[in-house]
Amino acid sequence: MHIGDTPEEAAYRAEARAWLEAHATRKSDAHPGDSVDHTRDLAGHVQACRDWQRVLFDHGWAGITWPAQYGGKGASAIQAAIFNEEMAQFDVAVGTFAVSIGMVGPTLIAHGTPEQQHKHLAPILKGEEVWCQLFSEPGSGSDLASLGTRAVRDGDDWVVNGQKVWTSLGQYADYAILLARTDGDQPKHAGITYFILDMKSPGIEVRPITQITGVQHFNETFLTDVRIPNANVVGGPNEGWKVAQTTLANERNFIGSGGSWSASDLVDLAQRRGCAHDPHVRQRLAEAISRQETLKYLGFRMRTAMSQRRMPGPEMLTLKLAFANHWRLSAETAIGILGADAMLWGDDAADENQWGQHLLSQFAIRIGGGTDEIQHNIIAERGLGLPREPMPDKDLPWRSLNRVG
Amino acid sequence: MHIGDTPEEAAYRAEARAWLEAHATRKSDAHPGDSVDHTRDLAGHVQACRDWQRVLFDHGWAGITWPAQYGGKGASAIQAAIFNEEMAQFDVAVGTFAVSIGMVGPTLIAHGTPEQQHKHLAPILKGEEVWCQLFSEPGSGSDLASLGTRAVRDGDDWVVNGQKVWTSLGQYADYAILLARTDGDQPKHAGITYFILDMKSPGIEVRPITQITGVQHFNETFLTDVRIPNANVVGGPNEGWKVAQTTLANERNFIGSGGSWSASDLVDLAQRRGCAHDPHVRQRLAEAISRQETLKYLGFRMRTAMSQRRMPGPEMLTLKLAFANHWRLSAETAIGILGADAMLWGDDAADENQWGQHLLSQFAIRIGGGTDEIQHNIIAERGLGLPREPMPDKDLPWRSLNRVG
Amino acid sequence: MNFDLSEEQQVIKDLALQIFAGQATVERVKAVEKSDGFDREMWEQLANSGIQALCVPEEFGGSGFGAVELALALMGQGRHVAPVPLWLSGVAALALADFGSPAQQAAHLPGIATAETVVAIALAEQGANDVMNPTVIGTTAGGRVRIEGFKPAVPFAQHATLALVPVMLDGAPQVALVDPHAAGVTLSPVATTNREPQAHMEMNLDIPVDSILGHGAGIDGREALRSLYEHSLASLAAIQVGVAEGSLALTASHLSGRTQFGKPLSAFQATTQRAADGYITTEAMRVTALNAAWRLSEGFDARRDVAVAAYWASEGAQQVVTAAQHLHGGIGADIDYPVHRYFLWGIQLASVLGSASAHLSRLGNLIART
Amino acid sequence: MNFDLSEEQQVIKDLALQIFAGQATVERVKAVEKSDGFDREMWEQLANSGIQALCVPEEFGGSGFGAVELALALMGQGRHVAPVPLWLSGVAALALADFGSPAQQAAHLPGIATAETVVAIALAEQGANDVMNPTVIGTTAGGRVRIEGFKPAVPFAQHATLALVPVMLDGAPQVALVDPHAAGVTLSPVATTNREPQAHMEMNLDIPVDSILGHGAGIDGREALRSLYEHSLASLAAIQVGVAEGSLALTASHLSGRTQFGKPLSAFQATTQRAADGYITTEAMRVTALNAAWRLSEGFDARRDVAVAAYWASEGAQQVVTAAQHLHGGIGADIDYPVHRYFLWGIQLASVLGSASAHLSRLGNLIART
Repeated sequence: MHIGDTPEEAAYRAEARAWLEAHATRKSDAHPGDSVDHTRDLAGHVQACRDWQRVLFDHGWAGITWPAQYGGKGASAIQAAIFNEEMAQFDVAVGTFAVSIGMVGPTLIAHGTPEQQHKHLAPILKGEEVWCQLFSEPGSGSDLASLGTRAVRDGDDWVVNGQKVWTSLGQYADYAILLARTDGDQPKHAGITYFILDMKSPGIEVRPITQITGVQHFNETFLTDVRIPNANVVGGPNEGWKVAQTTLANERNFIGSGGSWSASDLVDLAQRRGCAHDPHVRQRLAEAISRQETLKYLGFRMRTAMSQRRMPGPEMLTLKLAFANHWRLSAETAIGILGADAMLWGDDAADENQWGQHLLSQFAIRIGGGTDEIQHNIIAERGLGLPREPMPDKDLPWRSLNRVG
Repeated sequence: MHIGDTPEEAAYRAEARAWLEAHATRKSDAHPGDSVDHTRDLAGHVQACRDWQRVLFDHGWAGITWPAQYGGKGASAIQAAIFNEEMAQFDVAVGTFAVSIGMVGPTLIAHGTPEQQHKHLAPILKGEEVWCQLFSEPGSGSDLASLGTRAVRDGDDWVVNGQKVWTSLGQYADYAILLARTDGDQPKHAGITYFILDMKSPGIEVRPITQITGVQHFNETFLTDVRIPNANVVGGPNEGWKVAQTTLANERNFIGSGGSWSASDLVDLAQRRGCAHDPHVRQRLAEAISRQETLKYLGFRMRTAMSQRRMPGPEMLTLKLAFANHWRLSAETAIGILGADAMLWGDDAADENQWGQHLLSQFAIRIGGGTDEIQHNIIAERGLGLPREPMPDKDLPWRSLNRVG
Repeated sequence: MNFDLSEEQQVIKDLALQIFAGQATVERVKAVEKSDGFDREMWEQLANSGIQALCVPEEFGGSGFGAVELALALMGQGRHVAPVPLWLSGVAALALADFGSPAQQAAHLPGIATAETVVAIALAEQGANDVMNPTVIGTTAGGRVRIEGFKPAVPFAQHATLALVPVMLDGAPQVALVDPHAAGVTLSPVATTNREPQAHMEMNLDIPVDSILGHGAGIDGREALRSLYEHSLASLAAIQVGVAEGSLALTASHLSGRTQFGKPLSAFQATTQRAADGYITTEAMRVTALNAAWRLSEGFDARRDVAVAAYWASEGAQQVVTAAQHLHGGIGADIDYPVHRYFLWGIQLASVLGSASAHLSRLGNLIART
Repeated sequence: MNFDLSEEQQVIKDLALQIFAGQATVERVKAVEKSDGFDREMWEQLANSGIQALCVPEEFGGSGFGAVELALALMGQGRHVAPVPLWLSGVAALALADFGSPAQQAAHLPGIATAETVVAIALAEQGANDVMNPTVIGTTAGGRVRIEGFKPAVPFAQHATLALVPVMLDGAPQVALVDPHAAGVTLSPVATTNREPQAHMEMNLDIPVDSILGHGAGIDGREALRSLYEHSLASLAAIQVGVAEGSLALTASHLSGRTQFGKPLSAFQATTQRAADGYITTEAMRVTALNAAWRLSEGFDARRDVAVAAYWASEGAQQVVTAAQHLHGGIGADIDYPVHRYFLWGIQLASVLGSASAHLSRLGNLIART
């Protein structure tokens, strides 16, 4: 047990910091966050992310944990975390590659064909390919495996029809990972195939959804007779559920370790608002610090496991829930500190409306990668050894299920 | 809408208060509560309750809401509440008749035969009959209808065999209300009969349970070939479930409107301990006051409905849950105020250990009359109109159920 | 002791609910949000049924009702998140009726009753938000009062023809009646969380001394301000009851209608227990809000009652609308679906009301004093 | 950065857990509760495996481990609610090793290592419970120290042969080493919530000046007391992790085993979601307790880390054991069933630790200073 940088890790951190100082601007009051704000200029933000990813690649900081054979650095999860901790202090744009690097890459490395890996992994690291995820459907929700988008084999192609929703950045994506039903006579988990989809294919329509936050980060995606070459199947026909698990586990870990804002922002807010000495506010700040420290050590434990190439166990599932909880409570604390000013929105709101955005973002965090409730169920099962909740429909043919469109 | 005493109610309150002043001692530092403490001398407490009930009866204050034909005063739920509010300020013993007056009486009035009513109602009001409730079984819990104690018809009698648990004051009771299975081929709710049981009958063994509070308020009751005359069936053979609903609704209302201690006791504790000006303690006290005010007005609303002879609707179910919640949080606040002194127990504890007892009593309150979880389900169904939770075993013959215990 | 509504109260409640249910359709509310945030057509409909006139005394064309009846109407508004400045009219009517000079009553109450007068009340202060110690300064000089100061985020200020502004007049709190469009008042409309029209009010103007509420009528300015504040809190608490109710109704229908894992969502206790918690909280909000309104309407000391109601309205509503929003899953985030509006209203009203913690502190001070 | 236990740490953890699991059977614990509350047979078994010697330096017959290894052993104790004064021995060993004079080390550490010495630490104060400002007064006079004062509810005082008592010595905090059975010490055994043996300690005695911890060794008495306090909090936090774990394990087995409405209780999400919440809280307790112990063992400033761990240990454990007790339904109230013991331990240890609110306040002060 060693909770802190070893000498080697400290050296790596210093190296990362020095490189960042040379290639980016440290955050400051003048540069509080992403220089291109994704809530105001999403297209500009996406381009900025592509540019920065290229810089990372060119200087050997892309794909830190990916094996060298795929263009990565073959380093540990701890080294990646160190680099990300340092990078979080700089004004650079990164969010766009969450799906590409955080989910698609690990999935292709684990399940892709050599051709798929060759074609996509390097371009992803270079910032050339933005990916989106076509998993959720209007009727599926937490019950992802009930999805109904169909893919039918036709010669060397598959022909896809259906509707997806909650497609992050679908309007900017070059490629998508897609789950579709390829055998409706199997139980729902057994008839799904995992595809790589070129988003320039004919028959794809992407319609932005205006979210409660005012941003159009998500989209509905309509697929009409979209053709996908058979070579784009990942992991074999009807084997998609297993492949998707790799993607989803990476999504959860990504969300749980996410968030570039911290409890010290809250302390700062309270100080600026002159209420850091109010005993009730102080107590909320102390709670925020307590939660954040917990996230930090839960994160350390997860990265320890990943560095040992152990799969994060049930105790790791707590991280995402604890993170979502911290997010919600901290946003509520901020709203309380802002008082009547919390009524303001957009340009009129304090601190570029970051607190209002935080408050509203809680819902996406609490849903993405599996809802709070689903996470609780998994914890009950894997952490406490309770029997798995009986799911009456899990062995029935998908075709016979009573679904809602 | 009139939230407070009308002139008539104020007069009734004054009359009650004057009578109480003449017949009982007002609580004070010298007489903090029940003069015979049920946690120390349960037998003495039961006798004190019998004596006080007789005094109430002799002076026309027993059975305030019961119809006059049954020896009651035919008055409203509001008048009863006014009397109880006033009585709570006096050092008198009352708890023992909770089952007899609060649950058995209303059930016999609604479902009993004239003979049953004649035999029991007046003696109950006079303090001559202490009753206990033989409903729960070790294997039944929240699923009360799964009970397995059998009653078999034999001539003019029924012969009962089985085991009951959580029998309040079973060791002091003269009579019991008993639920037993009389037809195992019916679905579980349909084969139950509701009996009056003379606790002096041969074959009854009552074994006290030492509770976490250190008190032996509850018992296990073993029934071996106990004979009950058929005349003691309430509401007809196999009709017991419906009858029991009357008993249970009264139990819930009783618990929800119960509790003779108030948030002002907490304020008093904080003042005595010199921490009433600690802002964090102050905040907890204010929360306690807020919860208590809520209970007060929820109670007013319930009594308004009862005075109009309306059955308390779904909004009334909230009262018991809110009460249990208030009980728990207030006890935790007290423990926090006591600090290290909260470690002490029994005679060594502060304030005659009332705070420790409160803390531990929460569990009985949260179970009695239906667990928190069951109450939530009922609220979801009746208050929010959500469909009833599917219960796969509800139409199966009781005999075929996979039971435990 | 009677917690039931009177027949008259039941009629008012039903009538208001019926108008809001009919007028505040999702489509209408959405359209109003995109324009100026004030549904004047609905405002007309309400006026036709006498809703704005509820609390105006009969001699000025109203019905002479009080805080309870206003609260019942506002619960209906909250239930349908209807974008009209009803609580402002109602509270202003009560303030003028209770504290206004005869001239002020004659000048303003008839317009409130007909709904031609649209009212703003400038309660919020920057920073500590201590309503009873206004930061707007009034100085009397020669029959006129100089008003100087800033009020942030005044609801409906840009639409109002009358603003009630707490001022510290020569060192003592008073309420000034200000024309928000007079020279010397600068209104800067601001965007708000729930799209309610609000404007910052910068004031630097002279008003006649008889524009101070109750001028010449021998009233206690501090009491007038306290009453204005307490009626405002009780009214906002009533709207919150409706908001919580409405968000739960949408949630119940979502949980019943959506199937997951072969069962409706309502078959998963994780969802239903949470919704039931919301119901319990809403009932706590309801009984405490009604009690506060009743105490105010009877003229009793209602400080404790208002603080309790405001605490529940702030803390409780946030809990309920947050749970409702979460239980809607992804669809809650889509602004084409109405539940987000309840979330935004619940959060916004909690900010107008003041934090739960602040109300507990006030209550704690009241406890310590007794 | 490595959160994994070392091989040695894993061995210690497994060994301790094995002894507690074998010795602290429900029957044994029940029997000990009915006698004097101290399981001396288990104490012997632990000594045979060197558990009390863990933190004693090697030259005094121990293994020279630190706070992390002690915490791992204590988690095992909490897991089985074993009635032995292990944390007191462990913390005293660390205090003597870090701050004791050579003579004090030689006098006390070998006995701690063999478990013949039973230790009491008199942390609690009446009222505000500000450990760093002891109310017991020490006055130096001619090579002796007069100790006067009262310590409530000192754990295991009646069984102890050595008591560590925080004193305000001539105006500065110090730790005194006192024989709890010396003339001038009056022990009044008291009943406690979790049946742990405790006694009030009334002191009015002279001790030699070299019974002040670190006498002549040039230590800072305030730092010695702070270290004693922080190690105590970290140790109690570790026991709480075990208590929470144990209560959840019983709960999981109850939920899996008991059938209601034709299904095991675990098929009702209302129960499983609650239990899962307990698991999450327990993991928060675990990582913060381990971190606090690690920071202490490295000699780093651990004020913030200990406050965070103590907050979780107090607040979190109460939540977990309360949920566990409730989820057991009626059976939880029956003292023949073991779950109530976890509830009582959880509550009791939270009181020893100090309230969650107090730890947040300390943390708040640390934040304000940075």
